[in-house]
Amino acid sequence: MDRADIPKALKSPANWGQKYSLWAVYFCTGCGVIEIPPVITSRWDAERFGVLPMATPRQANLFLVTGYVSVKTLGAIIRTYDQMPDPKYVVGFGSCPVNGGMYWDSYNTIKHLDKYIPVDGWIAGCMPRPEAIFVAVVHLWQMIDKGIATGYKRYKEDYEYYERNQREVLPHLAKFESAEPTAARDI
Amino acid sequence: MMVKRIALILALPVVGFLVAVLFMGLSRKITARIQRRYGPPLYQPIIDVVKLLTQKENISHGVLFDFGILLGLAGALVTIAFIPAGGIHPLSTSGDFLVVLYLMLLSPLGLALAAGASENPNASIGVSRKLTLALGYEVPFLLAALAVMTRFGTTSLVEIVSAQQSSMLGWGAAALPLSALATFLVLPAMLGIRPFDFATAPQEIASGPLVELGGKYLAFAAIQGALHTYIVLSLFVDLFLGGGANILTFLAKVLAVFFVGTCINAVLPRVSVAQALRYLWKWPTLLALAGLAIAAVMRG
Amino acid sequence: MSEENLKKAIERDLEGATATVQNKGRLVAAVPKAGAVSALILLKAHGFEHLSAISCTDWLEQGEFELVYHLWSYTDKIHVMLKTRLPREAPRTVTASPVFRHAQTYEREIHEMYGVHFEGNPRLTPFLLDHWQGPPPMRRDFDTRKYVQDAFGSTPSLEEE
Amino acid sequence: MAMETLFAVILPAAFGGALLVYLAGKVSGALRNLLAVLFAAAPVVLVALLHGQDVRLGYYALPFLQAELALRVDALAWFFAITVSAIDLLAVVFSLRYMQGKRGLDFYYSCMLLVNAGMLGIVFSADLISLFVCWEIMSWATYLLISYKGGKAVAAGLKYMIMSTAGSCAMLLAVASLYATCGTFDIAALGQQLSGMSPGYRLFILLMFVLAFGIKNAIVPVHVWLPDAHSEAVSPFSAVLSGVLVRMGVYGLLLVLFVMMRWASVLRLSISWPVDFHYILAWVGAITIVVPTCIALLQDDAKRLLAWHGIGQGGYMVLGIAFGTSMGIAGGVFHTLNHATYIALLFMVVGAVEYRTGGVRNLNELGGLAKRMPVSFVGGLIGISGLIGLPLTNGFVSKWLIYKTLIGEGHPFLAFAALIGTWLTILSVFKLLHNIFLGQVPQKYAGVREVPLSMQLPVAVLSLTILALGVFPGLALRPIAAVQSSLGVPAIKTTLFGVPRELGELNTINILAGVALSLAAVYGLFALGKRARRADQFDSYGAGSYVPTDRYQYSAKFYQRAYEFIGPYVRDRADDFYAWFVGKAEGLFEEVRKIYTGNVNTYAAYIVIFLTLLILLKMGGQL
Repeated sequence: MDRADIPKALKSPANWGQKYSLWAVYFCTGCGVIEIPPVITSRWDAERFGVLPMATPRQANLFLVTGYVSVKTLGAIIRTYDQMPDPKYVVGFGSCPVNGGMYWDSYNTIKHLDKYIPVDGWIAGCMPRPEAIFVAVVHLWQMIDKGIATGYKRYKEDYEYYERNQREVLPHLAKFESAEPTAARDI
Repeated sequence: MMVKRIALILALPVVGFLVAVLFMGLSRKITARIQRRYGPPLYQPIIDVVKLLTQKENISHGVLFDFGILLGLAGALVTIAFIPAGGIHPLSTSGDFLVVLYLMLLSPLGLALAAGASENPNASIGVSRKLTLALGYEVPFLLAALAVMTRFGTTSLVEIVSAQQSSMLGWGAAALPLSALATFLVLPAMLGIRPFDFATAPQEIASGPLVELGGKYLAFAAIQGALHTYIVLSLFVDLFLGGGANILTFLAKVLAVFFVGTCINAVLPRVSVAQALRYLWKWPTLLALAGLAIAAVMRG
Repeated sequence: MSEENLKKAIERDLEGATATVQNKGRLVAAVPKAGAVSALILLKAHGFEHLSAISCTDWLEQGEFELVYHLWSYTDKIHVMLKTRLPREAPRTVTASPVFRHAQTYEREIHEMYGVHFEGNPRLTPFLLDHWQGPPPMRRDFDTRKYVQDAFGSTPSLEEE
Repeated sequence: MAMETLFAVILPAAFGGALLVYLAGKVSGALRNLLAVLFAAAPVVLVALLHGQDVRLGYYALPFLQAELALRVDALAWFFAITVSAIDLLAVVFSLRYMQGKRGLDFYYSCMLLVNAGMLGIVFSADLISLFVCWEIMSWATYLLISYKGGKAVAAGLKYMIMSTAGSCAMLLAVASLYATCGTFDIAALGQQLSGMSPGYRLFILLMFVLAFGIKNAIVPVHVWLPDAHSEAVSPFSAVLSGVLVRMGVYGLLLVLFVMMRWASVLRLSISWPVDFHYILAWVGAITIVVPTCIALLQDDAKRLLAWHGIGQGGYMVLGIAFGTSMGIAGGVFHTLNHATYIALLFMVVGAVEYRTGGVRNLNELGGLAKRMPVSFVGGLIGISGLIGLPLTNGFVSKWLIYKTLIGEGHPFLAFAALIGTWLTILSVFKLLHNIFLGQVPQKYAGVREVPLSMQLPVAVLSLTILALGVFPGLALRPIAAVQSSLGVPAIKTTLFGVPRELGELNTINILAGVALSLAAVYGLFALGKRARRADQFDSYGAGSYVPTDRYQYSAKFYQRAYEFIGPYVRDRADDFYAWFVGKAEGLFEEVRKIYTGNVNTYAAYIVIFLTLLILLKMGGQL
């Protein structure tokens, strides 16, 4: 952090804190998770950027969705995302979360991850190398600075849209069993 | 005089807090360097704590959950005020080593209450592992502490420290080599660092008692952990390394012991609860028993 | 036991069975549906104690499913592919789990993916798919694109085509 | 003059009360309850008024032994009397609602008051006869109350009765031999005469009394009756039983070691032994701390766990008294008072949980009751912190005094046994609190509500006393200093907040200020952060899956790894020895029974043989 950052840090410590201490949920969602170990260990060392893998969603504010998302995994992703405290950021790896990628016509993979949970950023490449992941982290910093990494706000504001999509694909989820589709249920 | 004493009383926890935050950053830097990587900047813990405190949403499991976290941190702060650091020992006349031993119970009890109230099996398993480990390392540590008290004939930390000021040979480690070695062998267990960090193991039990802690709760738990490290290290320095004439030599010694502790932590794998108990009750306990026997005979 | 006399043994003992040696260490045997389990018992007796997989192929044009039992013998180093044919409408056959216990899981997967009912298999319950309501998805007459259209809503890349 | 009549009224009121309550029970339940509370409260008020008095009252002159039975109240008697009557009053108040609807309540309440009267009798008796009589009344009333529930309780009561009678016989033997040698029963008079006796005889008397009082105080070799008695007895009586009744043994030890034998003569006993007597007593106390607390760690039944802790804590008192230094005795006696408060509190908390969950005590089934029973939870939390000895609770001050003595006297290994006892207590007692109050509420107990007010009152009163005595130990240490001077031991110098500087560094108000200040500072920082959203017990981390509704978090076999290490070493060998001994004895008596063959002429033959033997013996004498 060079001297230029100090005034910015003093102006809004919350952003400064969020930027340089992104704690990622260590939750292996898809095929891209094989990229995470080299990222966090000696060869590429994500800790330089303040990125640490954390055991539970309660402790994390970054969620890396690595690769395709199957219907069964989407249930766990939604559960984990709900349990993460605000502010939280989601980054999708590769093209599969964007539009289904090469599984575009498969019967059990999700086509648009963005319909179910808000995604702040995408990394191209099937699967992106650690350098690409660090570029994404730096981009996320800039987005946080500009205040446009507001996926969690979108999720809160039009939660009804997200809930309808989630209910459409996973009607049996325990989350929906108790609650009927209310408009603005506080999550 | 009164104002100076109150200032000192307040100064000690603040010094402890700053040293603890420095230690958190230092340990991550040293571990990174040992693993041939750069590691985060030294002030990374400050960034983490600021992020956690300014979180926009905190999740609590009830009043007991909050009270447990508060008691944890408060217990650690109070204990620091009673441990002489270098020349500063404002509250030592109202609490000797026995009081400090029992005050050290407050913060683990607080964390255990919070973990119990968080209604998660991982937390309960973490607490039971932490208490079993505490039973494990308490046997040799108490034997060593009694050896020091018997050898210097007092239970007051200030007198123990002043008795060691004469010279390097006067140190507790020189007078009671076996007890000092036993306590050093048991230090990683008391600090809760690898190879004895199975109580908060992220892989096995999703970081044990910390599983439901997020936002400001996690910040408080992290600070409490760092303060606990400072407490244990300052006790070790006071008992065996002469406690330092002024605050700087004291902190230097604490830093040295911390550095060795972190190196051990960085290279050793995690042991299981049974292995830990088997180790803690074998060599360190034998050494501490021998040290105590010698101290008792020499005093008698 | 070399491939040739194994071929002769199969054709001699199992009625209606034809066996061909494809090359060194690889033998294909075709058996009518009724004789499949007895063929498994015979081969297991001949030292083929490893059933590595049961695969099912969908011959839509001939209106038949083909079950292939892949057996391997550690001593003779031979891979036997035992093939049987089932009708596509309401396919039913006898389970192989009494001979090879772990065949139960293979049959469970084939039941979920193709809809083949294995008589005597205790666990023909949903296996990999999560609360699946649609028809068995691996059957070739299952139109995945239409299913994706209904399940996941509009997919722009499909429209351009 | 008023003090005389006041003192004269206490015992008749207590004994009369027991009878009256039984009769009132025939009339109406409410009247009986009211009278029970009244006759439990009367002694408390009367004893409180007697503070600082030194009255001696001869109440009955024995016609045949020209001895006079007398009662006396001095600092020692007053200290134990106020503890006994206070705890008994709280237990009676607790049992008003706890016992509602159970059968035989007249019998229960009268026995409770009888036990109370018996204990007051022991404490006030000035001579050994009335001491022994009240001791027997207390033992028998306890037997009746232990076996009140029937079934297994009767067996537990029987086991208690056998050991208690053995103790009483030992005491009777000592009293008789004392009368034979010194010619008087009066305790104070015995004090002068006994110091002149030979060491051997004094040792015999000491052993007999220590055995009698040791059985009641459950020191290690003779503790086997206590776990069964406590877990089978009704909760309010368990509180009285383990709180004060068992501590009559400590009162007896104090009486014998300091009043009758005078501490100097106890020290001079060492001539005939390699190691002096009180050192052995100290080691017995140390073993009484460690082994029962280890066994307590393995228990899964809440009341048995507390019972084993009752034995363990008894070791601290014996350890404190065994060295006879002013700080040691102060620690031991103060620990008796502290133990009475927090073990009674914990038994009442477990009773409250039992009352609400329909008699469930198994630690592996309960869970998460803190939200539904907040007062009981806070009482339990303060109780266990007292038992552990956290700073700001009274248990800490008494343990501090005992450790200071042990280290000052140069017995580090004894101090180690006491210290490691604390850590074992922490583990087992946290299991008790965690398995009952923390964690998820099982479906079965979701509907549990807080206990009625009359059961919450004793819990609240005891919790406040623990904290008050913890922060102001001077409140209890001043009467204890008076006790020490009445025992003829140098009294401990004490300030309101601990011990003056020359004795040691303990100032509880500074500790309180430190804790309060840091809690306030930490709460300030906590309040700065955003207010937390409340999550219910199903909104918990389940590795991506939803928490199952039946039971997600429960804890059975809480310290499995520690059990495997400690388990094999701490089987209750004393109990096994007694069981083996009983087995062998039955075999022997079986043989003896064979003499009674059942037909008459064998009996005639026996008489003839016996007579010839007598004659031969007589003639032999003259030959």
